[in-house]
Amino acid sequence: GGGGGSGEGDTVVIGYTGPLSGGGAAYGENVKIGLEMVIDDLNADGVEVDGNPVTLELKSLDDKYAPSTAASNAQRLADQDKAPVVVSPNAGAIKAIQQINSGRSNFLISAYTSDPAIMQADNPLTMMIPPNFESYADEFSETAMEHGGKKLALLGTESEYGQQWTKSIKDAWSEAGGKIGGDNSVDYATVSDFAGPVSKALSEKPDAIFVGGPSQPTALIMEEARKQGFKGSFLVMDQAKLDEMATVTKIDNLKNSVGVLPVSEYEDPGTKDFLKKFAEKAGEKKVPTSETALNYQGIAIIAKAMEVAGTTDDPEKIREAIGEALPEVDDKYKVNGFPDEITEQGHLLNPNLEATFLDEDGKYTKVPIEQVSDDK
Amino acid sequence: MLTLDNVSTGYDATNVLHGVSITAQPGELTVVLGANGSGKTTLFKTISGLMRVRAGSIDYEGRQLHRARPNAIVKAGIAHCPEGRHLFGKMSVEKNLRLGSYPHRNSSRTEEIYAEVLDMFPILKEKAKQPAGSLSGGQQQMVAIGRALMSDPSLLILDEPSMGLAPIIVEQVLESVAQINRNGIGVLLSEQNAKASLAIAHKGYVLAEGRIVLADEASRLLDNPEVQAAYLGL
Amino acid sequence: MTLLEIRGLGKRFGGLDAVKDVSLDVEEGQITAVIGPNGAGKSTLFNLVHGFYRPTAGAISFKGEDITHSSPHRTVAGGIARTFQTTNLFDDSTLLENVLAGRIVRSKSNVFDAVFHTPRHRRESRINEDKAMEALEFCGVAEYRHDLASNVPQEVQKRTAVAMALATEPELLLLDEPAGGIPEEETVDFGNLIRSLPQQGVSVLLVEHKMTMIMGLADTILVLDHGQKLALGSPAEIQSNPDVIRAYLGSTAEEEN
Amino acid sequence: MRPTGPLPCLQRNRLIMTLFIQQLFNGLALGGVYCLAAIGLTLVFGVLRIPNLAHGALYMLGAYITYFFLTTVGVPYIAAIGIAAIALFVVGVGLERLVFHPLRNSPHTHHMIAAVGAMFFFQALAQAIWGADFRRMDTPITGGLQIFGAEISAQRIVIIVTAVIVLALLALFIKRSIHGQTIEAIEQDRVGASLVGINPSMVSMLTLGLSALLATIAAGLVAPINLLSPTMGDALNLKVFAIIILGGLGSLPGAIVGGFALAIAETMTATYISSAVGETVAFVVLVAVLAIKPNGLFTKAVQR
Amino acid sequence: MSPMKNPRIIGTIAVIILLGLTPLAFAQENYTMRVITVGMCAAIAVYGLNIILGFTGQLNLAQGGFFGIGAYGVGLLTTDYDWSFWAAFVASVIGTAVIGYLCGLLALRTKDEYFAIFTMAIGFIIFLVISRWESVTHAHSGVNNVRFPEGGGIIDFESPVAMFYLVFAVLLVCVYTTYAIRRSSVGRTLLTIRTSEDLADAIGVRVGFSKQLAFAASAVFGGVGGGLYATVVGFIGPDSASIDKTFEFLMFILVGGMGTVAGPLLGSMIVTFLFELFQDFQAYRFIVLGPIIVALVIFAPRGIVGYLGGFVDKRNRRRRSAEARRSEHDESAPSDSAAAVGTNSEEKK
Ligand SMILES: Nc1ncnc2c1ncn2[C@@H]1O[C@H](COP(=O)(O)OP(=O)(O)OP(=O)(O)O)[C@@H](O)[C@H]1O
Ligand SMILES: Nc1ncnc2c1ncn2[C@@H]1O[C@H](COP(=O)(O)OP(=O)(O)OP(=O)(O)O)[C@@H](O)[C@H]1O
Ligand SMILES: CC(C)C[C@H](N)C(=O)O
Ligand SMILES: [Mg+2]
Ligand SMILES: [Mg+2]
Repeated sequence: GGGGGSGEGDTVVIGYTGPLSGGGAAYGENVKIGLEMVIDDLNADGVEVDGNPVTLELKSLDDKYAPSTAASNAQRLADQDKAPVVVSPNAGAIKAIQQINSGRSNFLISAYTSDPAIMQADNPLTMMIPPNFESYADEFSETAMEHGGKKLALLGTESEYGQQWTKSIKDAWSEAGGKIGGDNSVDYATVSDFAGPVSKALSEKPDAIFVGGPSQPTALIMEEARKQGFKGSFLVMDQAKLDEMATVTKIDNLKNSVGVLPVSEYEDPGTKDFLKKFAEKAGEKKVPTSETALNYQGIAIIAKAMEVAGTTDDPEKIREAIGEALPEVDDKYKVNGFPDEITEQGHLLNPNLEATFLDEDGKYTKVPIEQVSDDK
Repeated sequence: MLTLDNVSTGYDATNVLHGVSITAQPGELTVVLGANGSGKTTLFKTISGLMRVRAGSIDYEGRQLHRARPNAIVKAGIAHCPEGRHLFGKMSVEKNLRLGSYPHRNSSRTEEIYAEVLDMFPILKEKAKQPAGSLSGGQQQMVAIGRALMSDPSLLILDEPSMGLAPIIVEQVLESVAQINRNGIGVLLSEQNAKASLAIAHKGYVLAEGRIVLADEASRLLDNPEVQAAYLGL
Repeated sequence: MTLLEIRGLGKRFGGLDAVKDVSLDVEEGQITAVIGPNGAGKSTLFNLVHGFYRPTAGAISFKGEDITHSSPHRTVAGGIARTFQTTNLFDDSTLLENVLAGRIVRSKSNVFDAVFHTPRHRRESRINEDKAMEALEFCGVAEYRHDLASNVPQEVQKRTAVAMALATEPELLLLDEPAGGIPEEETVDFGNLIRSLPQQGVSVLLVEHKMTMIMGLADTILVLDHGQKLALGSPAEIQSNPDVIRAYLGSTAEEEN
Repeated sequence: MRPTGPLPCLQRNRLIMTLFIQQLFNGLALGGVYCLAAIGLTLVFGVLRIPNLAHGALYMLGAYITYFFLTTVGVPYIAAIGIAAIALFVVGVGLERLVFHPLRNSPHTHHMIAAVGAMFFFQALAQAIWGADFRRMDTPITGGLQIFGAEISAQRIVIIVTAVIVLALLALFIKRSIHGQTIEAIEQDRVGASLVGINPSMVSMLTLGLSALLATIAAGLVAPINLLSPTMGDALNLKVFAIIILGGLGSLPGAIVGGFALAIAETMTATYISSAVGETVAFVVLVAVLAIKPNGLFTKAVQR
Repeated sequence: MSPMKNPRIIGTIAVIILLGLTPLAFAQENYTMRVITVGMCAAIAVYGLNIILGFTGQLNLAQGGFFGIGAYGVGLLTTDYDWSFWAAFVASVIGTAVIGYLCGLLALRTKDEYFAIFTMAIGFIIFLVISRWESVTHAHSGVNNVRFPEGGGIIDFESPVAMFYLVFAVLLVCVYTTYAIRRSSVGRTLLTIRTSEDLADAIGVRVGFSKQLAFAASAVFGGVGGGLYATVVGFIGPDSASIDKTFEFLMFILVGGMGTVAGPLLGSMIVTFLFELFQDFQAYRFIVLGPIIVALVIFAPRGIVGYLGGFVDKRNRRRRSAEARRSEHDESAPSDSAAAVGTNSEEKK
């Protein structure tokens, strides 16, 4: 950990490159809030590495969602700010950063994506935070089929991530004996009016629709589908959060949907406090999402791993220490399905993963999820 | 009356006009002579506001014009038919002409002048609906003169109006200019054909390298041996 | 020998016959003039010969070869150059660069020659510079060669336009009002320049409204009116032709004599 | 649960018909959105020939200011649009003064890049003020119509109707009124325009102001069917350029036809081929049309 | 004047030498090396834009698309098809040339604004194809682990310095080609088209054909830049073909100076570093950068090189035209009869 000690001890920079402007800015901001919160909390509690007090400092750069910019940023954070860890919240960017993070430059990627492709790169310095999205497909299909019927329409977003999701839902649905209409995926960010794509999806008279992209446009699509008379159930991709969607559309439009569990529904030891702090920081109106919560958790884990490894500037050692550090993390940092193991490839796993079903009464029912392996 | 007092102006760093002073009496026809590049066009552009006055002043009927924009100057009654025409190539001849009346667009005189212009250049009647850019060079020159007239000016600046016109039309144009002038409109003219222009003018100036070197009654200039040698080919 | 042969040439724009059934022979070593009222079709005729416009009727041949439908760059390569009615130069280039542009059509070297600086390229560059200077000197504007085209007086521009056309090594030069904008009294020198062209092996087809100049220069004059031939003959014949006087010359005709 | 057995032939035909009609109306509504967004741009690009790539950003800013007055201040919908339109008029005038006026004698390239700079600025500004989160704007225009079994919301009908009316009025204005002609005159010859007494600066200023104002009206009407975000203008930007080029620069009827044609082509290919093709089709149509008619469909009559 | 005395050439050479020496200072700074190397890849594409836009005056907005084709050609061939870098590079450059030529065939039927928007549409279609044709391009997943150039056991291109010099060498070729074109009749041909197509036509320039070649050449440069970019960054996504790339290139060329030899290089480097410099302001950097871009365009409309070169040219011209005039007047007997014409009013009186 370079960055010259300021009396108290060393300053360690936690690097972050994410979309802070452009279409993904809201998403990138959510991640950033989590990082700011955890660094404030950690500094307040005090981090001690190898007997020295360490101050953490967040340094954020904007990559506008462009992988090559993200890689430049990461390189800069590692080179100039000596950041041992760089957080990146999207699969494309992570893949680009994986080209440079082990070898000449060494730094740990704190990877916030549920795309298992990043684990298949066998990068020794990647820590993947969220659950593998492929885990959801089976239970989502089962639940939706139960509440709707056998015929599925696909209406996810056209991002890389959306495409991967669509693929995995497709497989799971057919395996469960369902029928699938054509793929109506559209790019949520460039569509001016969702009515057309929704009409098309509905023309196949589906019993269930797979949707998902950023929460707000996803909510709009569901609203449009309900308006056009759709009565079946929704499968909602993990990028969209049901509670966040409820801020732009009536909850009635969202009912009968299976999706990821809202942060507020978690029962981890630190969740309540986290919610309170979040409201203080971001305002009552803003809904905390897993972008914020999981990254909050993630950096807490890395900080503990630094303590365990006794180093702030050797990413390999820090990575190795994560497994050992997990059980030692203070309860207050356990907020969103805290993991109890890290796989060999670097994936944090929580044994009791749960999703949710929003029923006709507007109540969240938990749906246990069985996790799948990251290998293809 | 138009008065230029010690006007200097130019392009980039260099001045083209050096302290030019001239006057044009209302209703009179004033001609400016000078060799190629002596600054006639620059002088006219300065009067009509297309170029910034660097020193000196311009006064028209009691109004200071040397800071005014071209559109204000047209409104004040000075119309400029420029070298190079500057027509609206894709618009019809009629629209070009009618845009000429823009400063007084609601005036009842518009139709009257429009008819006069078509009288002066009958060919334009035939071409009224054609894009100005498709006209022959000479026809375009007629549109340019007509457009300037459409603003119902009290002073008309004509920069080489006969350029590119057939001899017979040159004659007609100079005749028309004289006619316009007889109708009470002041004219400031530069013309290749010095003899013919001096013949219809009241007063003349000779410009050389951006300075006025001679100023006199037109008839006296016609008799001036220096002028005869330089501009009248005698 | 007949250099350029125009037979029954016609061009319609919409409902208008800009040029109609025009025939003309341009003889080698001569200056042939085309005159006529504004809109008579003179510039259109030039545009047809040069390949800018496609004729709607008739045929054109140059040195016995049919060029009716040839495109401008072929025509220029074949030996016909032109200038435009409104002076047309590359304004933000120097005069030398302008005239060098006229050499393009005679240049054989390509990008590879330029990149590898081949002997051919070097030889050609030298020849081009020489020819361009020659043309500038011939037109009497060599001293301005390093000035920007937009900064020189009109007459120099007009002369440069001629130099640029000459740099393409034409056998026939089409001049559309080359002396437009030059005071009549000053056109004598310009006339001399044009008169010297045939001795250099360049025949001339000329449009001009300045009668003093035309009458002194032309060997043959074609008079157009409404796109059609009104008269064809020597200057003396034309000057006294009552039709021409009525349609075109007006009273100036008498004055001149 | 609905019956899942094979549908009787008749009923299937009706379903196919309904889908077609529904998508036709969806296409029309989308066309309305495109046209509305294109209106301001047609003035500035089609007539003044300034490729204002910041147009989408003005549209976005218009939406946010409408949202601000509607939600934060609490004025009624129509009034909020009105106030925002006036505010954007000022922004448009400022843009002309500060960016396009100094560039009046420069080639398009300069305008384009300067406009990109302005677009970056507006987006960053909006994000600084309103944050990156999506916002939703509510509209008092609710309900909808059922036409041959197709659902179409009242808001979308308002969009279609407004688009056609505003474009038609604008066409009339340009063709008939002397003010419209002054805009054309300036594009064709600035010097000539000032010599006939037009003040080119003033007209350019008003034109840009007007275009920003129209963009705001468009945004105020369209935003309720989608979301507000600092980048909401991006999606429309390129398409809108395609539309007015397709119709023929300066041709307002062309802009109407182009807008609706592209929108319907887009909806229909998305329905009957695939959504990826639907997204591309607008540009493919543009390329195909220009390859055949290099000056657009409705080249101005005078250009001949 | 001998090239060695021309301040513009001296300036250009100085910039190039300086650039060539940067690895000495920054070899250990991966970040700086990366930014410079990526910037040079962009500069190569910008040299292409310089040919079609700077020299020929046609606003080609498909350059980002061609860059993307080059990048994806190398990316896909070296990964999915396991070609060697060099084979893939050559193939994708040829591919870009063919696609560029065909696009030019269509695009050049249009003019001015139509051409600009037409090419923008082409660029956007290329982008859409890359980002949607999943089975071939992997769409948004991008292409991972693009191969390094094979050094044949002599050079190890995995070293950033070696990679730097590879790109640098290609860049040098571009600069020299630009210089050679500019000085030759080929450059003159393109410049005449830029100023006036009609006039160019009149002096026998094959306008259509020349534009066609210029367009294809510009696409090729785009492909070369893209191909190198792919191997430099190792991972490429659809953003490498986006319309934003085109506008970035435009910004580079405008800031550097259109139609100049050193402009594209200087512009690319300066703007790239300007953007990196302002990274610290994150989302708010464009509140400052936007106006800076506008100001650059307004106050240095001919770009940095154009701006500096303007002084040099003017001084040169003044000196040379004075010289020309002097020598002309010294020679008492100018060549030909008519040439003795005094164009100076003084002499005439
Ligand atoms: N745009 C310009 N930039 C620089 N110098 C110019 C410009 N226009 C004209 N000049 C110069 O200014 C001087 C005066 O030109 P001006 O056109 O006023 O002369 P003129 O008397 O009208 O000549 P002509 O009879 O050729 O029309 C000339 O030396 C000319 O070279
Ligand atoms: N592109 C065109 N479209 C329509 N009409 C045209 C076009 N070009 C020329 N004309 C018409 O054809 C006629 C002949 O024009 P042209 O330019 O050949 O005349 P000109 O003899 O050169 O006249 P001037 O002496 O005035 O230059 C004119 O009436 C003109 O309006
Ligand atoms: C929901 C997020 C984990 C998805 C993110 N946009 C990604 O690319 O991986
Ligand atoms: Mg003049
Ligand atoms: Mg003519």
